[in-house]
Amino acid sequence: MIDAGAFAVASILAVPVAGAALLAALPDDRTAAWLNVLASLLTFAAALVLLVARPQPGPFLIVDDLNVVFILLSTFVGLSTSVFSRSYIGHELETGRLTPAYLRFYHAMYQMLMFGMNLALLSNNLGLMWVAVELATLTTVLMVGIYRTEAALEAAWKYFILGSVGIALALFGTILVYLAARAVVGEGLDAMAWSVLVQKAAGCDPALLNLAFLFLLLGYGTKVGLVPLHAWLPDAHAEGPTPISAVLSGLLLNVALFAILRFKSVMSANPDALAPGPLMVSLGLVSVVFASFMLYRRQDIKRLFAYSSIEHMGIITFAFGMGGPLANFAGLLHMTLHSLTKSAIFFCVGHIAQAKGTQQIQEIRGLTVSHPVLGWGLVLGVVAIAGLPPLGLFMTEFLIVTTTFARQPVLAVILGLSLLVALGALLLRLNGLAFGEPQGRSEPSRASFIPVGAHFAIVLAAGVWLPPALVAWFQYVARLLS
Amino acid sequence: MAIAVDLGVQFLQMMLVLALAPLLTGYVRRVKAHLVRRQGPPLLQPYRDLLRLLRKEVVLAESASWLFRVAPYLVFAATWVAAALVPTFATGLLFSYAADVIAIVALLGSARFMLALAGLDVGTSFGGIGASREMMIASLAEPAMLMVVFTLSLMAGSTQLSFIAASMQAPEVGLRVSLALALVALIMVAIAENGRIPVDNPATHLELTMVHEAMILEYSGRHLAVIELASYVKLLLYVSVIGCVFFPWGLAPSGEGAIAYLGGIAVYLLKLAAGGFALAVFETAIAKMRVFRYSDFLGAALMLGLLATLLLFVSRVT
Amino acid sequence: MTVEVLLWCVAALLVTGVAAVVLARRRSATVLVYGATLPASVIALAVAGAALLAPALLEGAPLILPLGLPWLGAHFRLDALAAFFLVVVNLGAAAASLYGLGYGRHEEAPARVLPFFPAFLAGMNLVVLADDAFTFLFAWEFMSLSSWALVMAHHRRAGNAAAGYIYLLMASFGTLALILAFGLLSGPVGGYAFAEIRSAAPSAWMSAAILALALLGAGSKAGIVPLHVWLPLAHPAAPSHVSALMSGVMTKVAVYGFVRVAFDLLGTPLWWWGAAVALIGGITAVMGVLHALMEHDLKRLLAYHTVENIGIIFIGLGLALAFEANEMPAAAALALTAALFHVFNHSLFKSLLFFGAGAVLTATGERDMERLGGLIHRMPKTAFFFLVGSAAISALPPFNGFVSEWLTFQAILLSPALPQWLLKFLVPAVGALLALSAALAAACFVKAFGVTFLGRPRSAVARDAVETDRFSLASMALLATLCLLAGILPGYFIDALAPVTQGLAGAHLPEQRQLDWLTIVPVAQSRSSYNGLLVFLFIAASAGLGAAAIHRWASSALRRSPAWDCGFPDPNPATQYTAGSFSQPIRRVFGTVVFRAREEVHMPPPGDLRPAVLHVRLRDVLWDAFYAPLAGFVDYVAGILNQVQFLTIRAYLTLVFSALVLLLVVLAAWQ
Amino acid sequence: MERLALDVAHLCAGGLVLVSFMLLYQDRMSGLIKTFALHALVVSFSVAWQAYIQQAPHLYITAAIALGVKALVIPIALHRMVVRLGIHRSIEPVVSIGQTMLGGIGLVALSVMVMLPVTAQAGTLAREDLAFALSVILLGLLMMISRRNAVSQVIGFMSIENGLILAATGAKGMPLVVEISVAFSILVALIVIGVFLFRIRERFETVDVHLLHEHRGERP
Repeated sequence: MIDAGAFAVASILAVPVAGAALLAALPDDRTAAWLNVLASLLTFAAALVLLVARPQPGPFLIVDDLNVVFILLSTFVGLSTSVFSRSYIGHELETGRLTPAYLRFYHAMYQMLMFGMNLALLSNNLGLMWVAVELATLTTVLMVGIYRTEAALEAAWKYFILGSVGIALALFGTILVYLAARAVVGEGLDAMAWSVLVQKAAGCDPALLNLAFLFLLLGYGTKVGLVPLHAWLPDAHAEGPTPISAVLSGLLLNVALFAILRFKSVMSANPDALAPGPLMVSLGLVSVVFASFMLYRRQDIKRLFAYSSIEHMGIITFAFGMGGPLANFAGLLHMTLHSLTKSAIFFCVGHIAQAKGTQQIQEIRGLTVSHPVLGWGLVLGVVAIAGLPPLGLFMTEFLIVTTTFARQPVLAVILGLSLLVALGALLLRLNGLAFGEPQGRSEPSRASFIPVGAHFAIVLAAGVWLPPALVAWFQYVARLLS
Repeated sequence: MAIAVDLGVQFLQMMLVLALAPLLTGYVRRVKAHLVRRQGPPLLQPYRDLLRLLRKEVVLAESASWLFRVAPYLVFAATWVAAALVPTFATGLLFSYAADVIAIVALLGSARFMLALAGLDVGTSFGGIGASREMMIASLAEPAMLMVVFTLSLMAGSTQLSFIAASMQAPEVGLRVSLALALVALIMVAIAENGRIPVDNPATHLELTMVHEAMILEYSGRHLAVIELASYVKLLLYVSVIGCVFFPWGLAPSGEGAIAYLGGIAVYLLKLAAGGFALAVFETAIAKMRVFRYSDFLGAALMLGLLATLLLFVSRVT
Repeated sequence: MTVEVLLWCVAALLVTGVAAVVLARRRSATVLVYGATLPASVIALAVAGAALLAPALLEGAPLILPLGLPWLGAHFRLDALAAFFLVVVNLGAAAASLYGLGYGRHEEAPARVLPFFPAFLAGMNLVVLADDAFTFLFAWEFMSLSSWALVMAHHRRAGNAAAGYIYLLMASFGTLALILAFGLLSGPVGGYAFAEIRSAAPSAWMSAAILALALLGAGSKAGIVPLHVWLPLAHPAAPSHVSALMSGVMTKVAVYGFVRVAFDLLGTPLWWWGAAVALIGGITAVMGVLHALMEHDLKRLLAYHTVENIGIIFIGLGLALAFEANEMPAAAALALTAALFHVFNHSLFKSLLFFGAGAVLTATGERDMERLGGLIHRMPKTAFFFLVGSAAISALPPFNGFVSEWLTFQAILLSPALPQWLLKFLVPAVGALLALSAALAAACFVKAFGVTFLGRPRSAVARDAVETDRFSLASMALLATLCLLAGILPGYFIDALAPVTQGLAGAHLPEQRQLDWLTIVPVAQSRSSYNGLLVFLFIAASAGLGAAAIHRWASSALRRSPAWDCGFPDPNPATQYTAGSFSQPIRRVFGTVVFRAREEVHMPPPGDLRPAVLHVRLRDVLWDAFYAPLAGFVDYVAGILNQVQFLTIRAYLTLVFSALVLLLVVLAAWQ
Repeated sequence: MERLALDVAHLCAGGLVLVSFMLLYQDRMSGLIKTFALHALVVSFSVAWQAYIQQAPHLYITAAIALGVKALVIPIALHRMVVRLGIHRSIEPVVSIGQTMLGGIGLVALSVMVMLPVTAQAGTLAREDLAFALSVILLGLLMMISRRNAVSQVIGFMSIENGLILAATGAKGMPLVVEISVAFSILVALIVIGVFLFRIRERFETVDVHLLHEHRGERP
């Protein structure tokens, strides 16, 4: 009788790898798509097990309250995205944008990406996490470039270079953390284990910690897409296959932010280290302001929502930077709901782009007339992402702004106004996309609406009613972080 | 029993107003004629006109609607009710509590509203001119009137004409700058509202200059009679308002017996004569102004009224 | 108990909305949906009305549902204020549903209206019922969102999409302001329940900031100048019964929001708030009616009149604040009663007028008055009801609009008792503005009714119009009757407001019900009194008697003939006065300043057969002053920042590098 | 002995910074590549030395990788490519070499300043070595942004990596060093392959990254 939790963790990591190997070998794309779904399903099921049974934290892997949320989230979104990618990829084959060979590669990479992210979330070891994030980055780089168009290659290259620099910075930060910890913890693996670090942080050398935080913030912040480290993000979203855009926005950004959170908790455990709050707040605010203005001149629909992802990452970073139980709670919830919403939006956008045969916003009109379900799905998504009720993001933005305004009125006003600016841009585009006379070519899309529906259902439910268990859990985590 | 008496007095006043209105107009016309050395129509001419019109058949435009036929009676009724509420020879009459001076202004507004609609109903250009100009005049005259009302009621602490009149009789009121301003403003409003020179010429039928006449251009027979009567009553109303507020002497308090009432009526007649004479003199002395000078004229009235209200506080503290 | 019933009604509405999504394609959907919303709103109306009349039904303790913010829950509470506004909301809702039963059949896109109509109703009910900040704002924004969807219902018509855009943007701006206001009210720990907020006592400058934010937030929804720009765009764009709801009811919900914050949550006000609010109200009233006068689109004209009436309401509220700040509860109660009564009245006649406009729209497909006319012959009933509404909104006795404005005047006349000199001088000036707007409103509705319904038809569609359906007529008849009743029996309505003012201002007007002859006496008999019933009976009697007597004893002969028109009648309907020519004198008087109105006449030379043309150009000064620069600024910044999208990788690396170096320098400096 | 060990390690670190400056100083492609080989050589030596004094044999692997891949294979490959493309002359600096060097000196000063407050308890040789490693990293970044040419950017990046390895091996007893260095080398290899890729696809005559930007999305 082996420990269920350990088994679950093992399978969360093993299933994607095995799936990747299989998919790399499997020639037939239809079964490959199904297998992809199956693998993701198994991973999700294994993740569900973690709710009831958790293994003991080891030197390399750990399951604690913080990362269980993210593991569940990423496996779930991974599942729904794989379902979406089934109906998406079929169309890509027909139009010949992808050849079967590339498709095989795509599916294998998809599972590798899942593996990388799960590993990063599960890892208890700074170095391991770093390796995992790098792995995830490399796989996404390869998938962004998969269409081999000049624009796609250019986006991939940009992503690759900037990402690598970010990784380098993160690595240096990691080394510094180790050095800081070594003095108190002693040499060896423990000095890189989160679980140990958080307890021993108080004794670490603050100067080293500060420096380390700085590098980690910039390094992983590049992955999060915080301004001014964001440059790769819009193009990577726009040029890659839409399922990857969904995973990028929905998960990879979260994973990077998760790394920063881990380290923030270490920082705040040390009294005389510099407070991580102000740095995160300023970076987050800059991102929000910048992204909300950038939304106006967008011509490519996927790039539009990529910038909105930057904006929301900024909001989340801002919230965690503000700290305090309410703001942290809001940040966690916002993170979760944003991944669900944004990936759902990308599902819709993917089908729309296929049905209209273009990603140019000007060439898409009157979707609610020509494709009612897709059109209204997009409307719902924009409404959700703009933080309007009854969808969940309203609650989080309400909490963030109100709690901030009582403490830092100026920041809250800046935040609120830039949220308004962003809303203006999104609605402006939505007017053109969803309403008015339909124009341009439009073929009926054989879309699978289950993933979109599921995501929006959750977001809607969260806006109205949150299950008490989840709330208690989030509140507990929020207290951990502050 | 007392109720019956009060009712009787009230009824008497209403009838008195109705009966005197044409006479006042006739009197003004006659005085004007005399002032320009003309014989002028006999004093009772307005009555004759009314009777003649009443006997004639109505010639109704084809495009006229039911509103066109109902309007005259409503205009007349609103004006008459307003007039009945103004203390003429006695204060504190039975129904004087039914409406204060603001309501009286508003009742005149209702009458004007209906009349303007009637002017538009047939769908002729002249009706339109009349209605549009009338409403433009009113849109300035009514606020001016209300400013005057403010002055008076702030002073008297009441918007009931009876109480205003009563408090005006009180010795401590005395002469006030704001009262003077209010009087001037009220007179200007009265001139504008009754379509007298210099704002409008009741005698003109030169199409492009007429306002009131243009609105009722399509009326004939009994409808015209009723409307004419309403305008007579309106003139009388304004004179009586000025009389009872600014020259509040000789008003019989309620419940004083017949003698007092008779005295009140006598004084009231005198006031009417004085007011009518002053109006006639003023009208002969002044020339009619261009249509688009109206706004300056009435704007001045409005400003005077506002000034009166504001000066009130100044003179209070001094 | 009562709250539960109301919430069940809301739930029923929401379910209807969801069901409508499924049903929308069916033919019978219209009847089903409006048939469901009608009883729901009638029940809610009955419950709220009962609670208002029998304060025993009001509940002190809030009802808490495990929704919304998890640790807080959704608080719902029914106090007198909420009950009153629920009456307003559900009365309008019931009327609109009744109207919709008929009007909805002509709807070209029912699938875009039916799901959102019940949701809109539910949202408005929830705003009024909410008893904590989150639920309030949630419902508030939900209301905006659902109404936005209704505005977008006819998205293909030119300009509607833009209208919806500006509307939702302004609405979200308002919500943001309110969120900030509640952020101040509830503090960093997040005491969002209204009970906690009441117990907290914010400092003077803080409460001033809160009031300003609340004025921005609620005002932008209610449409006070200069936040009104969206209103005349959005309200007409929606289907007419929705326009009626947005103009007649939703703006009142906004007023509720302001009253709730300013009078209930915020504690004792400062006197200058009253001055500010009243002045804003006065300006709003005049600007609104002037805009309306320049308008030729019937529904936009009505929308601008909403702005005017909101101004009148805010005048009353401002006075109430001023009186309350000076511990004059009785006067405050009077001003508040005036404002709230006007809220009620305006919801009645504005809905009535929009219904009329809707009937005209369905009959002719025209909103432009210049192409209407003579409809009184084709649609006599609609015309009559519209006339009643026009008279009521122009504050003419014996209708209800006059009573509330009369009460406002009475409140203004109490101003000398105020100690502050600014108020002494300001309030009468505001009174002048109020009088001006009332007079202009009369002019405006002479134009609206006269040009639309009177005269001769100016287009074929107007000539062949037919009377509208019976549901619409029934609902208009209902509202018209209420307008008259509230006008001639105001005492009962004022008494019903007593618990509200008692709760907010700590005093209420003397009991009016048992005064003889049903006179209303706000302060004292010697001060002022008005008796709508007597005035009405007088007018009816004297008009009736006069007419009867004349027909009896004088001639009753009548002959039809062509119009005389000073001897040269012209059969061409184009020779009539148009809306533009009607408002020309007023445009000459006010327009040159307010609208920078420019008129130019192109007169062809003699012998040239081309017609002479008159061009009138009006400019919305407020838009030029506030909104155009703002949009320009955003566009400019977007343009500047957009260059970052087109840098080389090396430049991006430079960004990263400089960020790193900057942070390192900061760190070095910090240590 | 202990003393000497530290001094040698310290010397290596200092030498690496020096070589980084030499990299900045190069104005010819071939020279640049040769200097980079030297850079890698120094790193591998210092890693080996660390392996020796820390008695950490696994570090020898890292040293070997550094020596094999970065000191030999990659430079040779790059050199051949450069020659074939005939760009071994151009270095295409953005700002003049002199200014770049000045900036580099500023960066070194900055990294020393940042490291000053670090207390000695963090480790015997941590402070100075970290200062040097940080300066190497910053210099590498500076190189990446001050050169237009893809090859020199790649070299800049690889010098960053060397700095990291220096730091990692300097941190005594750090686990996973080998794995990390391997992973990183893969990254570098991929970058180089990428550079090759662009050439093999013959879409660009030179491997100037600048040309890629013709295809950026949303060109106005």
